Amino acid sequence: ACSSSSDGSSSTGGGIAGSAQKDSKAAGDGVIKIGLLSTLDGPYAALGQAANMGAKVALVDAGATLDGTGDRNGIKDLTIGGQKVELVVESSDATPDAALAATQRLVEKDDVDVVVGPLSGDEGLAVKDYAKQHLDTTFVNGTSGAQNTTLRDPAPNFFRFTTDGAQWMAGLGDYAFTDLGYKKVVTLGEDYSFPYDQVGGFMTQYCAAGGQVPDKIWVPLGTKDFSSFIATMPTDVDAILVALGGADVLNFTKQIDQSPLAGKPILGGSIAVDGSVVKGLGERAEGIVSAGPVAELDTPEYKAYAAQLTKLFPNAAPPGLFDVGYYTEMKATLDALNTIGGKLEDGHKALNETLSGMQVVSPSGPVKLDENRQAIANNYIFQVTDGASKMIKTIPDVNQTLGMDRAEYVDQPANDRDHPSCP
Amino acid sequence: MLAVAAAISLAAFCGRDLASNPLLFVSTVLNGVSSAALYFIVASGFTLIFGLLRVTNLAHGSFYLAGGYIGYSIHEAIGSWLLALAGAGLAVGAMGLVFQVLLLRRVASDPIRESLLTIGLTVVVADVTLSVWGGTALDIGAPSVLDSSIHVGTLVYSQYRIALVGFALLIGAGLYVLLQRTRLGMTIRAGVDDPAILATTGVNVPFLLSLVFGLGALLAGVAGVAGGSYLSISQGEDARYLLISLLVVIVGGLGSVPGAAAGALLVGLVEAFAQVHLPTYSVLVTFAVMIVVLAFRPQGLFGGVQ
Amino acid sequence: MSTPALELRSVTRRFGGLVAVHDVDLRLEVGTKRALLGPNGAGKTTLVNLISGVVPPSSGEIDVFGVDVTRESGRRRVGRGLARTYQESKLFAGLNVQQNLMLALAGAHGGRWRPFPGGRATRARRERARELAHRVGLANQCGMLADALSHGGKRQLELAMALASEPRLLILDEPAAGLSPSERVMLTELLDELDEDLTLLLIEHDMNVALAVADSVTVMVDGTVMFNGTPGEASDSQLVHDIYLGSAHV
Amino acid sequence: MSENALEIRGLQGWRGSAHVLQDLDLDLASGRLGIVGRNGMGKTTLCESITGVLSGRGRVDGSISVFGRQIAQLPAYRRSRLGVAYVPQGRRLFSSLNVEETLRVAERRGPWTQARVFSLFPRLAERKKTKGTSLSGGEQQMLAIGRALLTQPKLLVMDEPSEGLAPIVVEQVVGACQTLADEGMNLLVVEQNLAAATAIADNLVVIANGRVVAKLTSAQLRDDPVLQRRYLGIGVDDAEHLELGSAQSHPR
Amino acid sequence: MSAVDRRASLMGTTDAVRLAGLGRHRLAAVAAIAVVAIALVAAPYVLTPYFFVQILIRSLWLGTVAVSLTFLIRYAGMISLAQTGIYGVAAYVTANLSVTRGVNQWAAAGVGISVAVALAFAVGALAARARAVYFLMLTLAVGVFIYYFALQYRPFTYGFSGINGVAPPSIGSVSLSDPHNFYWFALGTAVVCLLALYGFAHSPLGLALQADRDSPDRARALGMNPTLVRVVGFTVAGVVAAIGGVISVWFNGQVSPGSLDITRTIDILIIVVLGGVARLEGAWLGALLLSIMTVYLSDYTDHYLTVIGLVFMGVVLVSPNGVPGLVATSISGLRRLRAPASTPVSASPTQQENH
Ligand SMILES: Nc1ncnc2c1ncn2[C@@H]1O[C@H](COP(=O)(O)OP(=O)(O)OP(=O)(O)O)[C@@H](O)[C@H]1O
Ligand SMILES: Nc1ncnc2c1ncn2[C@@H]1O[C@H](COP(=O)(O)OP(=O)(O)OP(=O)(O)O)[C@@H](O)[C@H]1O
Ligand SMILES: [Mg+2]
Ligand SMILES: [Mg+2]
Repeated sequence: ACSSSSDGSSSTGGGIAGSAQKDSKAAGDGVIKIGLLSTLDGPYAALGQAANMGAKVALVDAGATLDGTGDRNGIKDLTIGGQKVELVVESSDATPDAALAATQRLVEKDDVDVVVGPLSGDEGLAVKDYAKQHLDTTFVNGTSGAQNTTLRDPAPNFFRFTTDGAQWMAGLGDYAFTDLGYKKVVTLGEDYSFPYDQVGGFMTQYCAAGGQVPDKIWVPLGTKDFSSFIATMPTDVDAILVALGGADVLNFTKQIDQSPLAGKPILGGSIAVDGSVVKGLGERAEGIVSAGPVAELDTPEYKAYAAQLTKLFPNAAPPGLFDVGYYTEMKATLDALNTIGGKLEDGHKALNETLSGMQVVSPSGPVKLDENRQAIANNYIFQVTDGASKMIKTIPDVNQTLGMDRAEYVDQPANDRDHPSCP
Repeated sequence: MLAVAAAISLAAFCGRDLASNPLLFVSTVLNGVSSAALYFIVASGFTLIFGLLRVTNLAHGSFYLAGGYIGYSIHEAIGSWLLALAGAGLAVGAMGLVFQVLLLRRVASDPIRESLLTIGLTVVVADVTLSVWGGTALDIGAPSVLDSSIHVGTLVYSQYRIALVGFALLIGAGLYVLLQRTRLGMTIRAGVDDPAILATTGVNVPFLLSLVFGLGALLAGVAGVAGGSYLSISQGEDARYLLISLLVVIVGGLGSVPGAAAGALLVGLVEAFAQVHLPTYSVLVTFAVMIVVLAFRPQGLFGGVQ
Repeated sequence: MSTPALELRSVTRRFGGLVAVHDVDLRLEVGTKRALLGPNGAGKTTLVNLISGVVPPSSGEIDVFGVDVTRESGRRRVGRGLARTYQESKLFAGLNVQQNLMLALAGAHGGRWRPFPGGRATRARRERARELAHRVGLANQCGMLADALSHGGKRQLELAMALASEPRLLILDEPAAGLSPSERVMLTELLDELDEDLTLLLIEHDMNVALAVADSVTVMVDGTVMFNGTPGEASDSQLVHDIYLGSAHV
Repeated sequence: MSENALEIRGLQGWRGSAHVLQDLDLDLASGRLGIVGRNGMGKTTLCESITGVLSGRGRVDGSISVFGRQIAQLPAYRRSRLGVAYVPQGRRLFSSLNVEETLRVAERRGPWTQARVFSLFPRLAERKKTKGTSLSGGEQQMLAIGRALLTQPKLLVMDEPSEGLAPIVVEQVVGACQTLADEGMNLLVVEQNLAAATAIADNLVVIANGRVVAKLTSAQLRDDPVLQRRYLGIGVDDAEHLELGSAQSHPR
Repeated sequence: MSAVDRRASLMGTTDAVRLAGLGRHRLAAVAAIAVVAIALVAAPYVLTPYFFVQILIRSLWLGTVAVSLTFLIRYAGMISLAQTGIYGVAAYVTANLSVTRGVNQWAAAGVGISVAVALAFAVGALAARARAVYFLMLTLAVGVFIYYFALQYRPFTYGFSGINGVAPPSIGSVSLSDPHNFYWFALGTAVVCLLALYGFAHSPLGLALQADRDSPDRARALGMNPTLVRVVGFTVAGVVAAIGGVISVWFNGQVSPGSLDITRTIDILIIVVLGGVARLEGAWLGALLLSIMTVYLSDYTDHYLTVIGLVFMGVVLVSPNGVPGLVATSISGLRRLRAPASTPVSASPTQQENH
């Protein structure tokens, strides 16, 4: 019955809330306003904090000065094409409702020209729907990784310079089966679209390689105590794939260590051992293999970025998925604005065209967009050693269909509780 | 009759479960019981405040959260788990006392306004803890003596979780004696019934009520450390534990310590078994059971007639 | 013999180990005005609760106008013409005196909970309510919230509400308690003027009221009926003096 | 002691928004004073002003001193510690405590003990484990009195203590009041039962519309129907009732 | 003798005076209604589009949901935390039927409201025996249950992301997709709900509801069935909440678990408090205030959540009757300053009712 994992239903925008247009025409008023939308409230606040740091590094790189080091502080001293650039910071609590309300505030109340964000999967779907009703505003994703934001029924003015949740797992399936020799893996993730995409991304390749996933465990959103779920896990597996993030990984690893499964190798989802999380995990993180779009690279871009990040925010964790993601999106936005000299009077035509053709070199490698305005970029395999995630393999130029034929890939049922499957 | 039918089907269910996978059954029961222990510790302060002051303290989760964070910092600073427990308890207790004296007392006798004030506090505490401790999940870590597992045959179980059960029993017994057997307990109950008249017998009622509120907050702070060592402490835990406390206390019956224990046990076990047998709808099962219990016994399992 | 208004046959009620009402037989012919006396804790209020269906009897039967109501809900008994007052006032504190009375009146008439009744019925009810308020001495307080009445005022309203339902069997639980001496005089007059056919069971510790109104007296002690007789016999009885009246009422 | 047990000057009292006590003066040098008056005249409000219970529902202005101490602005519990105790109208027992617990909560060290209360009201001794609010009306009254006595008062304020009591118990209460007074306790008793009022106290004040309108001796009131009619409206016919009825009007 | 005269003589002079005062009040009330009506008519033309749509129209349906709670608290003494659940069910059913099953929007709304009302009836029947905090908790459990149901039962609710793309219907040739038309529609519905609730409250059944609130024992002794009365009252409130739910889903174009989670429940509670429970209209005022606060406070401070929390606590502390009560006390305070010897004003109804 669930035809689609990530998209509830028809995505032609509806309702009155989305239909209001800006209070006044923003373009050509001498100010370019950029809205920054992340999650500074609720359980994912730590991720939002990192995201905002990354975005601000891009702004500072472009010549701005920070108004302060707080999460919600803006910037000053940046002009593009003779126009002052202003940053308006908004926050959600990771629910689509809150993201939508925040986007409405940015677009309709604060008259921003570009929205950069949001942070999490389902928020992105809501914002994409909204984008369709506001074609004279440009939307550049944050780190939201739901596949269907761009894979199916995309919005013409929504751009994503980060890869999606399935792309983030590219390579891990092969690596687990071939290099690590795991023939059977059990997965555990929260019951919503982002983990579906993560597990789906893993299994697409893992099952194709011949691996087996005897059981997928979906815990209700907000689960903290995993002990009873752990108790139901089959014990005759080679590894456990944990598609959790933030505090949950911490809770999970603690509990698995105190169960009969103690010592089983752990494969991590992309946000399981991300830079901002690994700190809290301490020793328990050692040895976890995971995949993700951001790695500690030996490139000038990475080094410059890492240096700038610690300089601006001494308390920041090492570069991770969220800050680098927001950095990349913000950098692409600023580059495009610079290219067109800040000209937005044409209903953002020039800006959107420029963005579509943009290629950026991000701290995590080169990025270009496909015809749906979705990033094609490198992905990396990691292992945690000595308290840090160390890159052990690069998967170059991963596209959204993971190398499969687009038509065929889109025709498959979307990732969800039961799909894909190879018990 | 209904109870008998329920008991029979419950026994049948357990028997089948036990036969099909004894290890799973035992560990599920253990999980349920140890969760229940934590829930009881969290809810004990809530039942005190809720049952005695008739204040629906919706900031209870925030007290828990603050306790966890403060405990974390103390633990980081001096490395003693026990001191962290005590320090967090005292700090949060003091916080609750100040809140009660400065704000809550002014709207005493209007239950709606009281709970609304506590909602306001929730918002503030969440915002402040976020700016102080950040959004990352923090792990206090169990005390080193308990930080390992017990092995019985193929069964592996966390020592800390078992110790929690003992801790819960201790708190429960202490509270029961305080409320039912001491004059202070009686005075507190009288203060809830008719504060104005109790005052004419020479009791400083506002002071007494503040004390109770402080004690409830203290228990929440202690629970924060216990829970932060059991799992971890992070933003969002406040709402979670508030909801759990509400469930436990209401199912058990207002202000009744044995009731809270029964409520915690029911919630913990139902949750554990539902997660094993019906993972997708486990939360629904937990709440459905609560609704059914309350529909048949509106005053909770152990609650007297209002 | 005509059907009595109220008949209790060996009614017993226990609370745990305490027998609050023990094997009581009581028969009230239509039109009787009976005073029920007895020391504190004798079981008088419990008896009223049994009759009005607030608590079920442990054993025994209760007839109201010839119908066995032992197993009937309190609500149904109201429909049979039974009304009572409470020893502790139970009023609609958030409504004013008039609204309290209008509710009581509505309770007395059929089809009472039609959400939007005709204006005429409402107007007539409002008139009746005012009249009742006047009768119990609350004419000046019609618009006052019941909660704001003084203790005595509440007692007066209690009485008016019982009268409002135009009962055929009226049970009053200490109507004079809390009333000032002058209001007690009014109360006595009011009870004296009650309808011939109305059956009254009156619990009252004020002998000036009870003996003036009643045509017969029952005395209960420790849950059992110890005495039945006329008011005159009661005030002459040594037994009644010893257990209830004391020396004051010689 | 030269000080008056109770001295009230210019007392104003509000209940909700109603100005109930209007410039009331009252003295109780020592011993027993009865207060009578019709329903709604402010007797309870006066009691609550003295004991400090009113502050929750209204407010007071003016001077109240007991044994020379100004107490008008003290919280209720401080007044209790100065020896003021209260038997409230309608009993107001603690619904979650039983008889024994109620007494235990109130008890302070002094001449009154639980045993003495039980010997004063034997009926209570039989009902020790019953919740206060499950007691019969009269039993509740006894418990309320016992509760007040155990705080070892020097000034006992009673609001209609005989309400709901059987005549024989009223006699006991009246007797108890006399005993208490003989032991040196000062009593302020509001009473609707005229016989009881005159038996308890030698001096009475009549309150109407929040003021003291008369000070009489018990004998005067007991024996003089004219006074009874004038102040209490007993035996009035309708016309006079109206005249008194104005006293019933409520400040709103 | 005119009716008023007769009433005055019956009630005595004090009441007559009060009646005269009421005449003055009635004049003020008429004036106030006129001012509000003019403001509401002028609003679409003078407000910025953002304020008009995101604040004003949003407040209209938020207020409609909240008024169901105000009604319950004011007249039945029931604090229900299930109102968000009920409006959510109406919204979900409407959205699912019209979007994924292509049912006519009005029909979908009709079914949505019916299902939600049936649910309200069931919850009412389940919870009617519980009182005070038990009622509060039972309804909270129901609300949370519905939230998790929306989250987990993907076949119907589509899980965390919910249902998007719900379009408002049209009335004949008038399309409600136009914010102006939608405004009049939402406003009309709000007024109808308000009048209906007042009508109900003053009907005998409404009086019975209040009677039950004050003394269920006595109500029973008068021949009422308190449980039934409570169930009916709860269901009536459920109708209004469900209507609010339908309007909300047409307004937002989407519904997801986030639309009915515990923070939304708390929002509704906050609205009711800000608006006060003395009068039902307060709900819309509260909705307007909360919307304005959440949107505009973040312009001024990073810690706007703390500020909202503090402002909210301030209102709760200072005024038992929300912002209107605050205004009323300050006005009467000023008056008292001007004429210190005047008779004290009568207490506000809630003050007397909160016991
Ligand atoms: N619900 C109850 N639980 C326990 N005991 C009760 C309950 N109700 C009444 N009793 C006891 O039953 C006895 C009779 O009480 P009841 O109220 O009928 O007395 P009464 O004759 O009305 O006395 P009074 O004249 O003082 O009002 C009392 O001893 C009382 O304590
Ligand atoms: N909340 C209120 N608002 C307005 N008036 C009130 C309020 N509460 C009490 N009153 C009025 O205050 C007056 C004084 O009441 P009080 O209880 O002191 O009278 P009382 O002399 O004790 O009467 P009783 O003999 O009936 O007990 C009464 O007329 C009462 O109606
Ligand atoms: Mg009685
Ligand atoms: Mg009085």
